[in-house]
Amino acid sequence: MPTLHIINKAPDHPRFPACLRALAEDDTLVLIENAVMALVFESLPLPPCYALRADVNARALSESSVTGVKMIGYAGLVVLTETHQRVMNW
Amino acid sequence: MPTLHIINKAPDHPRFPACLRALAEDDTLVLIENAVMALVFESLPLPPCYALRADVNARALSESSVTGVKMIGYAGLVVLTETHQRVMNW
Amino acid sequence: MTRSPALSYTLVISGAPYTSQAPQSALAFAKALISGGHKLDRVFLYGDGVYLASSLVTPPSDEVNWTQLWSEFLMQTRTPAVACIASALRRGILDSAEQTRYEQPASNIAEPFEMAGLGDWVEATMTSSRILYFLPTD
Amino acid sequence: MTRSPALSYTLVISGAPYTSQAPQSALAFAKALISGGHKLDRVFLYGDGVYLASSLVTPPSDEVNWTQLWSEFLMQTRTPAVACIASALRRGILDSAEQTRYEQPASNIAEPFEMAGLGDWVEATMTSSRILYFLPTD
Amino acid sequence: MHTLIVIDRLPYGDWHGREALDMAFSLAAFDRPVTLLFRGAGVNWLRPGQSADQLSQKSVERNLSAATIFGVSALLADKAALRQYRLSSDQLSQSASETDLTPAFYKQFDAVVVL
Amino acid sequence: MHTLIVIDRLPYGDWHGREALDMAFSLAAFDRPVTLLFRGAGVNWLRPGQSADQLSQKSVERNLSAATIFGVSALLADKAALRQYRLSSDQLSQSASETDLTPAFYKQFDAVVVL
Repeated sequence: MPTLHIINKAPDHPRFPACLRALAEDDTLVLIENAVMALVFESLPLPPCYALRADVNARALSESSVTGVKMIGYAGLVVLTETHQRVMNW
Repeated sequence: MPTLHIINKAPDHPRFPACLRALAEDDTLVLIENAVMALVFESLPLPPCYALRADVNARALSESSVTGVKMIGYAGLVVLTETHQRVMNW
Repeated sequence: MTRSPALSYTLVISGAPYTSQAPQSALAFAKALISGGHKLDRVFLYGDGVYLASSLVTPPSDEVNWTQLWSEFLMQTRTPAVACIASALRRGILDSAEQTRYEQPASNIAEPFEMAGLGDWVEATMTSSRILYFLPTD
Repeated sequence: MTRSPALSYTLVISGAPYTSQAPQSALAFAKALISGGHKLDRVFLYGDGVYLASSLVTPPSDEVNWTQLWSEFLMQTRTPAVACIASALRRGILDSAEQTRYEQPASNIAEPFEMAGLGDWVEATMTSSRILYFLPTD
Repeated sequence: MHTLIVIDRLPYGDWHGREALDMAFSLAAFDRPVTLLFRGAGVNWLRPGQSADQLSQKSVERNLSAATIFGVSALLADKAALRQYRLSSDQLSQSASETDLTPAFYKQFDAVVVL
Repeated sequence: MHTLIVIDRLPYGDWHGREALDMAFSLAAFDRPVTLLFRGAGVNWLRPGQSADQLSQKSVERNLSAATIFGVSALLADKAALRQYRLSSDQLSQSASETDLTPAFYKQFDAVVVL
């Protein structure tokens, strides 16, 4: 059963790598709040994931199109919680 | 003029390596609160420094004698602030 | 696209206003889940999240008042909202019952938040379809 | 060992009780500096540190009440203590003047803390021999 | 429904871990299955000989020793983190067992909570 | 006495940076020399094109653009961090200049403050 992982921590926070190590093949990762900085953080390779648009725009990252990262809104985040019975917040 | 650096962040906090990089030859480093964990943290080599005894004892590290680390109490911390005109809190 | 049947959510907020984005992210999510046709069972404030329930927050006129926005939303949607009593008391958020019990000079819990214990959270884990945690920034 | 002449200190606390050790570390340091023959000019609460000045904190009987311990220490030593007004208002810590000004139902600032602006901190940087910052844990 | 409560912060620096423990104990009090995981810096909660009176705090060691008595199913420790903090599993208080934190590990639990 | 105010956290996730900025502006208002340093994740405060209305926050870019007008001597950016966050110095808003953060760098200032 796929898990939805929602992380709000900056990529240099110790919990960020712990989250990446917990991702199974069929899991889904969403970056919210400070976590969206991972889109431009050299030291941490990012798997395919979603990023919350409001947080991306605030931090001026919308031009940083990264292969495999899809922008979503809060409505899109709700839809992801519909399709995943297990949700882990990091 | 030597600087007294007082850090309270855990060794896995991004500010810890930033603090170590800012240490000049003649500066003094004091670990307080969560920073005392650096006494046993493999991934970060620690220069000679002081550690606050109350925090070391709480976290059960008193047996972890580390070469170059001296234990001090709050009175000792005051003395260090007497002998250093510049104090940086991290 | 077939949308799933209506789900029920509990949102736990454990980050404080200003010190985190938890109140803001949680409110945007709460509004979106309701627009999405789902039910918001309850909002549970835990740890530093209880600061959101302080009736005395007075931000500058050009800043948002998260306590007020949440109060309005909870009352409009008739959503039960709980501040964990142990977290609240330690952080200086009291309702009139606790004010009286502990002989404190005032109470400061915002409407419509009520004090309750972790039992409410345990019940949420058993009854809501989804439970999300809006956490501190660090 | 020759001790240095008496110095004057300002302590800034920007971490909250429970969420950090700042109030505890700062109090232990404050007591030690006074025992060491130095002067404590003032204590300045900034950011989340203002939560220390909440008169409504009600910890369990087997836990320490940092607000009370600090109040007692400040009054015993006649140390001026300031909560930064901008930080305090936003976080729901009010004195009676602000309660009146903003028509709030109560005030909750603990004795002997007073509200003031960052100007007090700027002055401290110019007049105290040493200024130390007791910070959040993260 | 089996819940995993995760503690990944150091003891004594803040209240998050104690509040996570309260969640675990509440689940146990209501007879809900719950396991405690100490991950990353959190493994240091299991270090024996903690003496926190000088910080005016109660030792978390004491809180933890009641865990299994009160119904927490197991205490688990992140194996990699034990190495990182120079802790060997025979040193651990509270009869915690070490575990590897693979994706499959987390999948065993219906809910995972960290503060 | 020249003070260095350091911001090393991301914008928008918390209020520390804004409160550090208030300190810098207060020093400037009292004609005290002050320099702002953006270190580590803090370099992202200098990214142009921030649009924070959807977070119900004011853009910190606007706050910063007033810095030198109000008397802050200089805005400096941690060179290594700029690389780490894929920012080039010509991209930076606010005419910030990049700097290496050696021990000698900090010694230039009489006081260094970070929240």
